[in-house]
Amino acid sequence: MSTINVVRAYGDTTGDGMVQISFTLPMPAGPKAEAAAAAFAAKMGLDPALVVHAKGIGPDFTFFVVYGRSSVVVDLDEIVVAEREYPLLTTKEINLEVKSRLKRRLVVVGGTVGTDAHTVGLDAILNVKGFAGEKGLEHYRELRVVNLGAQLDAVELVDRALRERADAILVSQVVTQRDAHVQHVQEVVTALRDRWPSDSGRHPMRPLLVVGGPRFDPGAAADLGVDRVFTRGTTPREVASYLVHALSRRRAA
Amino acid sequence: MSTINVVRAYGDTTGDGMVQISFTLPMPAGPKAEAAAAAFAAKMGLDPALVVHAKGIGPDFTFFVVYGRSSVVVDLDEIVVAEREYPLLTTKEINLEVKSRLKRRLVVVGGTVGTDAHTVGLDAILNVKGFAGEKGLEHYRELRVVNLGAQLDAVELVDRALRERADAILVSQVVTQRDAHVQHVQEVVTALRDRWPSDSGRHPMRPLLVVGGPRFDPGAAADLGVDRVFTRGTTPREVASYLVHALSRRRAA
Amino acid sequence: MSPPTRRLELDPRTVARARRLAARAAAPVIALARTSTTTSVERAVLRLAGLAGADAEGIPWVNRLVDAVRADVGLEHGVALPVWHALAVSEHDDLSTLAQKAAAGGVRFTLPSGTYERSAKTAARRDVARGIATIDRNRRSRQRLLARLGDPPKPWIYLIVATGDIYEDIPQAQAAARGGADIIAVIRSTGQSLLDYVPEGATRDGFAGTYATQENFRLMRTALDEVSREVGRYVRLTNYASGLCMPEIATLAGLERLDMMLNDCMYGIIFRDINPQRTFIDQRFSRQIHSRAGIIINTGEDNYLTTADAVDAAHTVIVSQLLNERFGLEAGLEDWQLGLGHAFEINPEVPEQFRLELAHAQLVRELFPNAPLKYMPPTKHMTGDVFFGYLLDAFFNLAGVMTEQSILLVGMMTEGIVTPFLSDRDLALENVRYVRSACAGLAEDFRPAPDGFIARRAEQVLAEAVDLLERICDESLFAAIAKGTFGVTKRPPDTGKGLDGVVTQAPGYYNPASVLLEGRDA
Amino acid sequence: MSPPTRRLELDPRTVARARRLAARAAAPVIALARTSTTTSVERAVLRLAGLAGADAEGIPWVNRLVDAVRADVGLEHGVALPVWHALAVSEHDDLSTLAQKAAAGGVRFTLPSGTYERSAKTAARRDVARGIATIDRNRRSRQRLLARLGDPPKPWIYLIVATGDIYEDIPQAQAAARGGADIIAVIRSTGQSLLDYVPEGATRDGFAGTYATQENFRLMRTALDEVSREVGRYVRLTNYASGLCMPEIATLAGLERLDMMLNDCMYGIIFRDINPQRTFIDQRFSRQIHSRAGIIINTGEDNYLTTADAVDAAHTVIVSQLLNERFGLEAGLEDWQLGLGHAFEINPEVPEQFRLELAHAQLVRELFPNAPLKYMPPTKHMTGDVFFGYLLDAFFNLAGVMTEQSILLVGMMTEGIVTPFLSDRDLALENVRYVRSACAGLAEDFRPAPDGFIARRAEQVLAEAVDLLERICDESLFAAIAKGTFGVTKRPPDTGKGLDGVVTQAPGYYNPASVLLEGRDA
Ligand code: B12
Ligand code: B12
Ligand SMILES: Cc1ncc(COP(=O)(O)O)c(C=O)c1O
Ligand SMILES: Cc1ncc(COP(=O)(O)O)c(C=O)c1O
Repeated sequence: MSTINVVRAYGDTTGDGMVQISFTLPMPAGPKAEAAAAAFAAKMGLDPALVVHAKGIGPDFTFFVVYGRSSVVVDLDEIVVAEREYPLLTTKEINLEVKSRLKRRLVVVGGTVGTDAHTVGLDAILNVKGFAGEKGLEHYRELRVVNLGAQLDAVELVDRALRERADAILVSQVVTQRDAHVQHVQEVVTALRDRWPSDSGRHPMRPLLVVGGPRFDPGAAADLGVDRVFTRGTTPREVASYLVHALSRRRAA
Repeated sequence: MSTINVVRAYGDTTGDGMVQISFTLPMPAGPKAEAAAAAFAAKMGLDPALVVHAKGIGPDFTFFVVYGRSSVVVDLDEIVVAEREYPLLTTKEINLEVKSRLKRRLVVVGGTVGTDAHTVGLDAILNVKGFAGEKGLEHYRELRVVNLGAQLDAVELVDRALRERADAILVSQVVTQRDAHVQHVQEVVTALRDRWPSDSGRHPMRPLLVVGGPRFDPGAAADLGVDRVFTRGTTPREVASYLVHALSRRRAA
Repeated sequence: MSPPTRRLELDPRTVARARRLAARAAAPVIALARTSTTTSVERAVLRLAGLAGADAEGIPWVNRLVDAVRADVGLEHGVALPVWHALAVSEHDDLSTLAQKAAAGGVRFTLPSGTYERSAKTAARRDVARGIATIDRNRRSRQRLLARLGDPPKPWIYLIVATGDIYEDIPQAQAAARGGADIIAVIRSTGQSLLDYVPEGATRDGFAGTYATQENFRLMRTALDEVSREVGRYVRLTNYASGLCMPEIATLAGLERLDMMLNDCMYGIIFRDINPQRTFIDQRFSRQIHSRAGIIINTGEDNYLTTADAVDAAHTVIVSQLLNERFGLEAGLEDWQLGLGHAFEINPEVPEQFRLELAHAQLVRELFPNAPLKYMPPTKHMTGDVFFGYLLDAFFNLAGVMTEQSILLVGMMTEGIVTPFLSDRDLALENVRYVRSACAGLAEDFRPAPDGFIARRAEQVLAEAVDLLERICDESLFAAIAKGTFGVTKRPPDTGKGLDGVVTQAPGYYNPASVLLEGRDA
Repeated sequence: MSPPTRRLELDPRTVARARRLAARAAAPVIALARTSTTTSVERAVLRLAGLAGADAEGIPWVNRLVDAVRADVGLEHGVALPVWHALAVSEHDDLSTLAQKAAAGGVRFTLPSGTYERSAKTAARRDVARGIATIDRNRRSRQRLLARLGDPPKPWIYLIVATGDIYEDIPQAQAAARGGADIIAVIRSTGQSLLDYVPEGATRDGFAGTYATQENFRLMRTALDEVSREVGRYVRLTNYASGLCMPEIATLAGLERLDMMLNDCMYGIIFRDINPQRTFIDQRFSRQIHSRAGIIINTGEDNYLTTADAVDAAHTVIVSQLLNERFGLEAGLEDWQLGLGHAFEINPEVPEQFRLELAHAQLVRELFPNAPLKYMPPTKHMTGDVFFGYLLDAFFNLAGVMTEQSILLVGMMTEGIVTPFLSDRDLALENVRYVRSACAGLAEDFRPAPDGFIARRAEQVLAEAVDLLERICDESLFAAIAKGTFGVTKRPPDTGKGLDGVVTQAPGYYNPASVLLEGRDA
């Protein structure tokens, strides 16, 4: 294969494949633990695997730092990047698009579902204040934003969206321990399905379901059963541009 | 297999398999690079692989930190540890052993070969001052230590050992970049072979060849063609105990 | 410990003025709290009297009983009179059988009067006194253990465990203690503070934290007593009171000899959308318990800086600390129990960031010289760059040492990623151990120029705090909270969770616990 | 930059005394250096005259020619007279043809006298003057570039590249410069300092470092000029002179516009077992070149603390710095060219380690207020724990900022493991960038108590330095070195590599370079 399109890890020389790893094994420190750590690193593909640090944590655990050469080669031609599938529009363009296509203000209902009380991320997208120098969705003349805050019950969120005749539901999930974020999203998906049984031509149309949070897998929209996933560093304009794009595609369909 | 004897990495819950890795890829920062990093981590067996940090280093490189779950399981029954093959003796015992078996002082010639100028490690083993609270080999009444310092030519070292009728040659190698340590050890091995062609019953007997340094693979003695490898944290008493043990086994043979 | 060094020349008159203003702003709220009760306060009374356990659905008997009483006679007179009257007139000799019967709808509660009332009061007081006696006993054994095992020197190293599973928490807490932690805090499951009851038993199913239950408290305290003996110093245990069950959790903490409790007069309002009135009433009772139990409280001002900017909002931290101090003292806490919170949350890219942090930390230190300040590490600006995060935590530790903070909550390099790994905690301890040892006496060499950058910044923040307090006095604390003064989060007085649990005391309201805690029983 | 703040009340009389003693101890050594020459000094003369290149085996023509001359007439009179005489009387009009012929044994060298001698001198001086003119030109263009691109503020960030391959070094150096490095040092291959010749051409085969060759110098300086324009500040280039070819490498540095050179009066002796006399003679000539070239030297006291204990041997660093200063000034260097070295090498487990480092760093700062001190990071106590290593490097950076050091060699978290990765360097820059920005003015708040821990420690170290200098004056510097005074390594005056290259000047010894450098040509 052409060497242009494959990459290896780079320590200080092209192709040296050097990587650093650290991990804890549930066993007491000592030669046996170090050998186990070396074996662990070897199984991760490091050869040679240099156990450069081993520290006992209490009587039952040992922490390791290992450096080594990884044979892993990534073929860049095989990398599929979640390219932005929509054009990034300016505030002006976004307002214009909404006006011309929807002929009314686009309604967004947002909140953090379940026990998750983190609102900073959602507020960064919704509030006028915005994020990274960009104003939030509230700032767009043609967007009506209903920010319900945190700790929402999924069903209540969906019902509220129904009442507000929302075009999109924005859900934020920041706590991911034990896949809390996935479970909470599932609750919303189910609630949506109850209200809009797949085949129903019910009006208003089912709102778009957009989820976001720092630890979502950007490619997981389909698996989650949502329309779009946004992850760390998202800016309000990206979200607004996406909404315009997705909704107009829908009407087209 | 019995769960008692296998271990996984431990983050904060038994069996969660969490590990941290960091590496650099020779490509500009961006979504493509992050996807490549995720793929890299996946190939190292992380699933899920969370790219938590990506930082461009100049226009051509990106550094990544990835957390993820490794499926690697290490079977402790398969771990062979380089157990100490000799008993750890006290200063007294060592002196006694030498006296009773050799009936003369045991001669040790030590140095750092080739371009390597690091002497602290070797001095830690040889000099009276010693290491980690243990006095060095010079301190043993029944040992005669010739410390030749650093940057020795392999052939000169071996000839000197011959002249001193040395029982053991101690070689330190600290610089390992581009396997410098391995090459330097090879030079000594070759020089020894020239003086003592394998089958020759020549007297004095071929001295033991003992190498040490922080980055040697403890299990590599055979491959290197040396009698013993010592690595990070070695103490003088371990070395002295080994010498007594190995030499008496030899005479026995 | 010896009084902290003064490094700023704060104007004592300004400081006194700030305290007067805080007292004035707090007064109406205190009045409200004195004349109201809540479902959770009443449930706490029953817990003190020994009512424990839950029904098949896991709803505690205290909830069942209080609900039954409320249905029949309301809570305006408190739960004690109707309950102990029922015990007296009926045949069920103990609270739990009464509760079960009541839950099944088999009891009609009435308000006693005359001699019935007097004997109900006596009986209630007698039973509740047992609970308080347990709290007193625990306080004494803490003193004994501190004397025998030794009380670690300040700053105390405070570490969090948060696996969600008490049986994973325990080994991690013990490892942390062996590694040098002086205080272990068991973070609660994300949802708990919104539950209007306290779960029962040992739990393994929390999200990003472990449920606060009496049994989990007991298990962890026992485990820490064990490791305390091993490491030869008393390792303190912390949990979280804030939430809809503040009074009850405070009570359970006293009953199981916890040593510190997160307990803030406004945290639940701002970060959990709990009704302001409910929170202010509950915090008062729970602090009366803490006061009796000799528990140190930790307040939550640090959290404001995660939603507000740490430079712009620095003065809101000071204002809140003065209010927490006021509410705390009024509830009977002493200075040594006021673990006021603040944090190292300025964006590391701000020029002179570290000196700004020193200015803030030193200001708090000098405003509250006798309080065991709880200093929180960077969180908001911790990213996935764990190396830089580890460095930032070291500078936090350094600021803590240089400004003589009392409690250092050591930061985790994975703050921006996951709840801490076992190894993160060990690395964090290595970090703080180095800073404390290598810089042991550095505070001696830290002498901000009298009119320099640090001194001027501290003065400015104090001045802004005084201005804000004045505005609060004019418009009322409730109005200020409604306007989003704290943590840029707006919370009107009549919204939020738990308002339905608030009850105004009727004349003749009787609460044996308050009577005993306030020493009105003489 | 403005003169550093005084934080210690050092007794000026003690300081003056220390300098007097250093001068006395250095005097005999300087006398030796003035009256001796070495093969490398003579080769440097030929390089200045423009002789470059090497034969088939890669042995430079300068070596061939000097060896040939030595074989015929010895070096007591210097290489210039016989060589330019040969040029005059023979037909070969240039040095390299002469060298080739001589290497082939086709030339008999003789010492000219009378008019021959005078014309040989003139010719030699004329040719050598060209080389010196190049050095002067480079110095002027450095000035121009500094003026145009801008000279970064102190402390300068100093980073090392060490791949062994100049073509890997270049992109890494450029990345480092983009990341904020003000100075790039290309570490040499482990073996080079023991080679008695300077390799030729671009090289890719170094061990743990890249060969210092004229071509490598040129390639890297060109690459840095390019990136300097890009980043809008002049990025300095450093290499290593110490070793058997000190005078020649110093010369090449001048010819290729390097900006700094590692150049110590004793490093080669102690850490490379190079003969003491050889080293003292070579360092003098090489420093005369550096002086002329406007190159800043870096001395190597930091290395002592890797073989000796950083607390016990702190005073040996001071003594060595005073000697390096003395030798440097005598050779014509000015204060702004004396990048005296010291280091942060105290075991982090020593209580008050950081404050001890502050005491040492502050002492050096105040003893040499006008020298661009080179402060080295922790190395010996860096282990495989890269997280802790990253933290320790941050405290080194902090000490550098608090004590106003001039050149910070930023540490690498992998110091204990491998030569730096590209990412280590970037993380190191992130580390120092934070410390410089967040603590920008912190030095203003660092005021050691007049009679406190830091002040007392600094006084003690200075006192120990004075005592040691007295002993050295009594027994001679050579004797002190032989006893292992520096870096606990014993180096007798008549052992070590390169002694055979030392030659005592005969009356009539002529060295056109020295004549020009010392301005004796007028
Ligand atoms: C601020 C904060 C808090 C504040 C929250 C205040 C508030 N009102 O939001 C307080 C102090 C209250 C808090 C409490 C807790 N927290 Co918290 N907290 C954080 C912290 C420090 C910063 C999060 C943040 O504000 N980031 C800044 C925003 C702008 O970034 P963001 O959220 O990623 O959002 C961006 C993108 O993700 C995206 N995005 C996010 N949401 C959405 C939604 C949509 C629709 C779109 C399009 C985009 C989008 O756009 C945003 C802008 O780019 C993080 C640690 C960290 N450094 O990340 C921990 C953290 C998130 N908290 C954590 C935990 C566990 C808790 C607690 C549960 C701990 C406890 N038991 O006490 C509690 C309880 C919270 C609860 N019940 O949910 C953990 C979560 C661990 C995990 N991975 O599961 C973290 C990671 C800390 C840790 N390492 O333990 N926390
Ligand atoms: C001290 C030191 C120096 C000193 C050496 C002084 C001296 N006289 O020894 C000085 C400053 C001169 C130096 C110079 C260089 N150094 Co150096 N140096 C170190 C340093 C900081 C500490 C090494 C040390 O003393 N460790 C303490 C001893 C006690 O530990 P130890 O060597 O592991 O020895 C123990 C065991 O290994 C074992 N052992 C060791 N040898 C033997 C032998 C026997 C027979 C036995 C039984 C046991 C044994 O027992 C010892 C006690 O337990 C390391 C970084 C680090 N923190 O490790 C870099 C390091 C070793 N140096 C390094 C380099 C590259 C150099 C240079 C080449 C850089 C340059 N180009 O300028 C130069 C040139 C050196 C040369 N020509 O070889 C690299 C090597 C990288 C690599 N893996 O290849 C390191 C790792 C730094 C780095 N990350 O770049 N160095
Ligand atoms: C004062 C206070 N109370 C409670 C908590 C935790 O509350 P919850 O358990 O609702 O997350 C915190 C968390 O930081 C706090 O600061
Ligand atoms: C003054 C000085 N010269 C030279 C060197 C490098 O020498 P070598 O290239 O022989 O390793 C150092 C290394 O630290 C040094 O400090």
